[in-house]
Amino acid sequence: MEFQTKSFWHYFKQNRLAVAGLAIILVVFFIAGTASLIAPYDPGKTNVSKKLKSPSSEHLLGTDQLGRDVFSRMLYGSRISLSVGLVAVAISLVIGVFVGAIAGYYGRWADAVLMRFVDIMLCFPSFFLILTVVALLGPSMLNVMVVIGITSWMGTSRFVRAEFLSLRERDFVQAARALGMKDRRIILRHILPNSLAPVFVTATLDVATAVLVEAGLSFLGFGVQPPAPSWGNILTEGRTYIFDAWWLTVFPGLAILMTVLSFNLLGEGLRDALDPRLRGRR
Amino acid sequence: MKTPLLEVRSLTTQFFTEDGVVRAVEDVNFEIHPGEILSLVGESGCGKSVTGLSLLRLIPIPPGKIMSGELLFEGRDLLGLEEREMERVRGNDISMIFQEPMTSLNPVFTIGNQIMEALQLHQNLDKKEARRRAIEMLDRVKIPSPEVRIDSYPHQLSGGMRQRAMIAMALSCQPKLLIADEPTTALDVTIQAQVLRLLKEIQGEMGMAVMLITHDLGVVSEIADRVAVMYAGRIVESGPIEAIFGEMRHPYTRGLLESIPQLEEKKKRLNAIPGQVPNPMDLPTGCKFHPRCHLMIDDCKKEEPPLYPVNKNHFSRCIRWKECC
Amino acid sequence: MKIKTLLFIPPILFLIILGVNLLFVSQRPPQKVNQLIMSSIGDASFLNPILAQDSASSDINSFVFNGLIKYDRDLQDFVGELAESWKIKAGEKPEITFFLRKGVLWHDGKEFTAHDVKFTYDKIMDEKTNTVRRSDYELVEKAEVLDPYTFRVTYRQPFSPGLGTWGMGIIPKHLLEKEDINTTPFNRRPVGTGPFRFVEWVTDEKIVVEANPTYFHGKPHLDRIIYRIIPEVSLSEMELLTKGVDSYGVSPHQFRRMSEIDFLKIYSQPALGYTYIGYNLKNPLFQDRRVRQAFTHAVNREEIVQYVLYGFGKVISGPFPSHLWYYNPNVKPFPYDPQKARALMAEAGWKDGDGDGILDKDGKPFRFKLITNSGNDVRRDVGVLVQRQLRELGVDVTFEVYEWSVFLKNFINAKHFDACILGWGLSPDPDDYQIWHSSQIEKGFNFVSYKNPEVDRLLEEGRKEYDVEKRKQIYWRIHERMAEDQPYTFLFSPIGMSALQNKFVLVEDGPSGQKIYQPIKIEKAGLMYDLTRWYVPTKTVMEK
Amino acid sequence: MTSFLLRRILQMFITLIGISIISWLIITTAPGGPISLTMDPKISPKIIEQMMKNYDLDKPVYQQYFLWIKKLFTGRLYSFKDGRPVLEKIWERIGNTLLLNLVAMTIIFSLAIPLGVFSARKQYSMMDRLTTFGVFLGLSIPGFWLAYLIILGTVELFGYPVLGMRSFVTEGFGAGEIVMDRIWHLLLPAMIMAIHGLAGLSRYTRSSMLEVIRQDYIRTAKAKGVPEETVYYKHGLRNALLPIVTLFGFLIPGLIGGSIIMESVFAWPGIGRLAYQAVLARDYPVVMTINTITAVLVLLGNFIADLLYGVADPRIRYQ
Repeated sequence: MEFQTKSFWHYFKQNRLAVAGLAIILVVFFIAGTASLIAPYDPGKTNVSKKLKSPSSEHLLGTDQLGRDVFSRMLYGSRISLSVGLVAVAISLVIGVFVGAIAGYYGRWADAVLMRFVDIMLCFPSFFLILTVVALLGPSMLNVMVVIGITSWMGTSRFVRAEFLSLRERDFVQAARALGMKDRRIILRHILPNSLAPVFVTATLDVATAVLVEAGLSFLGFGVQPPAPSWGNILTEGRTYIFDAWWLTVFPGLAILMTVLSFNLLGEGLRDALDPRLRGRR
Repeated sequence: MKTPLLEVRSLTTQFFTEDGVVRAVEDVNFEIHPGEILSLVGESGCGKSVTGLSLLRLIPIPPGKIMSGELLFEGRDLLGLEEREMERVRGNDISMIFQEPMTSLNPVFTIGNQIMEALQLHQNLDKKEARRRAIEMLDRVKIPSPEVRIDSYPHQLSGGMRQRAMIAMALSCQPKLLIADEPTTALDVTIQAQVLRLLKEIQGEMGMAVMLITHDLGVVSEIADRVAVMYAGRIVESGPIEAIFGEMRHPYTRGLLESIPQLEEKKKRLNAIPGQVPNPMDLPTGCKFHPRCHLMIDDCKKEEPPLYPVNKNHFSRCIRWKECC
Repeated sequence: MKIKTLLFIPPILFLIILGVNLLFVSQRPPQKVNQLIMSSIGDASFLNPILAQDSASSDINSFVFNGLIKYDRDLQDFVGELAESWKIKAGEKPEITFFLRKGVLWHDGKEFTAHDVKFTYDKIMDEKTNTVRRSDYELVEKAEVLDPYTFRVTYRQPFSPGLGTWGMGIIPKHLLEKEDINTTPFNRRPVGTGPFRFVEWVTDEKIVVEANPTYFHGKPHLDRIIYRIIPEVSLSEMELLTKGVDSYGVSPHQFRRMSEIDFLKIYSQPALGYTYIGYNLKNPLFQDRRVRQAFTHAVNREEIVQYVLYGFGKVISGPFPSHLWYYNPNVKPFPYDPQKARALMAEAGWKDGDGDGILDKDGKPFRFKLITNSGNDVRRDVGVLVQRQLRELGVDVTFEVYEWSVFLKNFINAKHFDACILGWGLSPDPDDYQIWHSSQIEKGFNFVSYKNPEVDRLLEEGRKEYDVEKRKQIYWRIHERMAEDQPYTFLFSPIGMSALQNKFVLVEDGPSGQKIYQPIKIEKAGLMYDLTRWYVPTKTVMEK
Repeated sequence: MTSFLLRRILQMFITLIGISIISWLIITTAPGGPISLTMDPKISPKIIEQMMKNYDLDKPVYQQYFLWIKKLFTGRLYSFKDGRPVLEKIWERIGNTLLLNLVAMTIIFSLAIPLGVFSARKQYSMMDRLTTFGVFLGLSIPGFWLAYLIILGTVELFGYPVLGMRSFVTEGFGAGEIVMDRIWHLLLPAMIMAIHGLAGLSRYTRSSMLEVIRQDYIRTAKAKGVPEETVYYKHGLRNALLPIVTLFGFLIPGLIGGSIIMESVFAWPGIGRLAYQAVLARDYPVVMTINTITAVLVLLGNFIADLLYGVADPRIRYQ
């Protein structure tokens, strides 16, 4: 799977859903970047006399039980949700690529041991594992990111390994080896760049999963801790008021849904565009 | 002259891809007579397989489409048939075997099952009768102990055996025409000869016509009666085998013939024709072969040459056919 | 059959099942059954009163078991349960003699005797028993069976809270003698003397008890009680609305809506506990009493009660719930007074020297971290408000929430915190020795490290004094001292609310033996105090 | 076949040991002991120490691991929380979880396969596009959120109890009505649990189908004169479903992970909820054992999937 920018764009553009996904993601990134500029209120500013007000022109998405502006909180929440997703995936990528590269490049016992380890990790229902570890380390934004990262690298490592297995037999690698190039250099300069495209695709899909997992953890009380306004938190705090203030439950849920959906669509679009043969595969 | 079994008139098949229109087959005309072996020859990508598939209307739609033409089979235009009627033609009147015996058989059904399927469909046989006939067919294609093999799955057979099974399957309903698309290409050389001999033998016994699609002129020389050479979607020369091999009238045919591997100089094959097969989305003007042709003159670039009759059976699409070769 | 058709079958089957089911669900008529369905967030753990720690287990145990005595409906005095009467002999080594009720039967038909009481006591004191109740009885010198209906305990020293500890449920000796108390199956199939007999416990789903026909106060009127486990409050609310649950703990914000539902009745009663901000007194920031007083002045507790609790709470001035006898009504809560707070801070040396809005002293800004545990919405919301209000005073507060066990282990027990928001749930006895005595700093619950010799002395006196009036004076004095010291900012004592389906009535025997139906009342001791007399009349007797 | 089985079982056993060690390591490095969770002024520190001792928590970590193994196999492993044998606690709940997961799995397979097959058949049609979008919605929706909205909706719409395994006021119900009641309580959580897998599997079926119909043997079948439909449903489907069999094994971890949330939302007495409570209470023996048992379930699922694959695909014969 060689990366060709031109045909990539050509195929990618045709997938309207993926383009829409990309657009939404860009918007979310923009919001996250400029939350402090566009938020009409301080997200932590309480105003108890205006609590649980339904959406209005003054408070676009209403207010919560302490009179905080839900819209502003949601804007800031995008930062948390995005950071959790991106950092967690970055961690998982680093581990996954590292393990996959070692296993695929060196093969033999390194491969056997590492892949057995991957098998073992895959046996854990990942959500339970994440929950356990986050609970034990103590839930905080950092821990949530790290734990999601260290429990979700197995998929990446598996196909990085597969890519390496096939690439290391290719002529240019053999040539580099014959020239006496160091393994590290061969891996970093020759093989890795050639196996990055599919890594990129899974990374995108993994961000979607990570955002969902964070929301699930928040729901169980093990996510980013309040009063930090993550979407999961707003939703979880809001469900107590589900009969009294639907907007506290509905909007953050929709935000999570939209973001996760966009990442999924984008990832799928990338996959198709990078490898037209795999069109529509999941 | 007796009526041909199949008459193909100005068949044009195109593929509409995201990158442009592929003109795979352009204005192809030929006919096959009962009991005759016609060979369609050309390099890969010349449109010969598409022609074969077009005859059975097996072109995937979309992106493919048969743009125009007539396929007169025993006087009926196949292109005008309903899909249901066409299904009755396929496997019954006209059968087809393919290049890859590995992948052309369904891995999850036994070969017996796959042979019986056609029999049950077209001949209205009950299961028992179909099985008997299937065993008979396997026997006929010289598969040893057919009553055991019939329950084998494709992966349990060798490549040659699989191709024999394919042939048995294709011939089970005694079709009048068999389209064989590179039937031996994927096989070992020794097996190739066996399969080819078998094909010829059965053809003789059953008296059917065969359209043999191949890039291998060696194969052609062994069994074909008539040859049509294709290049860039067009037939560039056609005629009886002796004529083509003896006095070819098209530089491309000549190139092909010169590229037949001689045992002593195997490695030099295909050196005979310089250049590459043209991109089907961006064909040259005039004669499609002119960029690779050593006889090229300016006129070649201007206009696509018609098929010039060399004699009543032999045609060539070269302005300089007289000088050629 | 064609494969395509086959493929259609499962989805169609699925839709049919779903459709028929929806039809059924929308057609089902409401039922009225003589039973009470309660709900709890957590499942019970031990249906054995000496092992149980959680509220679900305690709830069930209170149906199945009896203590020797229990608090009366005003939580002021005791009334006899398994003990018909008792006698306290004061002195250096006080004795309590219990005269037990005769003819009380265990649910399996055996008779209850003083040996059971002794057995219960012995089991609690047995080191191998995983019980947290042992410290209640550590001052007991000896416990003796005088005769099958008389039981006497002797204390090493005067210990007035001791009497209340005999409200502990008594377990049957004859069933447990040969068992490992920690793991015996009895803990899941309890046999007691109480008004309800255990029927079944379906883990994480329900516990069912039924009326005990041989109960010594007479068979309860309800046929059975079903105790459901629903892990989330907002979900029990949904079950309440579908009548899958009869009673429900109402959160303040739900009160208005709930009281408009025609089949519910809402009851309210001050809770036996309070919420506070605790300051780590080992931290130099909080060692100056004026700072703590200033904080209490700066926190608008009325506003918190008003908005977080929707008015369902009472601002308190000291470490006791406001509706009980040992709360000193003369001590008034500090008013919300930002001016005074600022003045007190200035007095303590905290001024905004550099004009950044944050108070500082010796160049150091007043900055600290306020923490609480997750899972408690009220504390979380209080924290956010307190953070804001202290910010207005010029104190830079960060507010963080931690999961309970992390919170305890890493911060509270390690005394590694600045200030925390927590609450105490208390027993009706005023003895707060474990929370405030300086001996409890190291390994007890005085995690704020409060040390006041006078309070220490008063606490010791309070546990020795049996006379209620004298005890009251002692605890009132403690209350005064603590209000001055403000080791905590005592926030409020919440008002608990319950919703109950209005089909229940209270049965009373009329003068001529007929049954009189009364509306159910809530007592200081709780809504369920008269549970044995609850009843669901077949015909609607009373409407709201 | 026998040697294959032996090899697989040995492999599974090694994996299991790895699983138990990893989960043990994770748990023991955590702060927060199991006993220190009670903040009851009446508990004295001495008692806590004694309790730690009773639970062997004073021993070195590696010893605790072996003690755990030993106790587990002798059935003497007790929960910290209520002193009951861990296996017994899990045993009485695991049936409920399996029931829920089984129904969810049935829903997934019975809906996803037709959905994927039909939308591949009509690739790029309106229905295909709708399904595709629906699939992505399904993959992206936070399950607990949807569950809340649905519970709320049904409560408002029907006023019929939804939570738990059954209704509690069933006086006057006939046998049929009780069955309907049970189905109702089962169907809602199972449907929500199924959504994610349903989306994934139907997507997978679709692409698998699309890939299969490009294969040579499909062309062969067509060339034989087999009608289009039969080609698709007979020759295509069977081949497309082969890899799907293995997905059976992959779906299990996701479902069990999902059980934690769904069982909490629907008050369903299963091991997902037990696991969550045990995590909250730092009930080491229970957390450890559930980890191990779910891993065993996953291993078994993969194993069964392998065997099924062998049955379904004649090319595979285990040696």
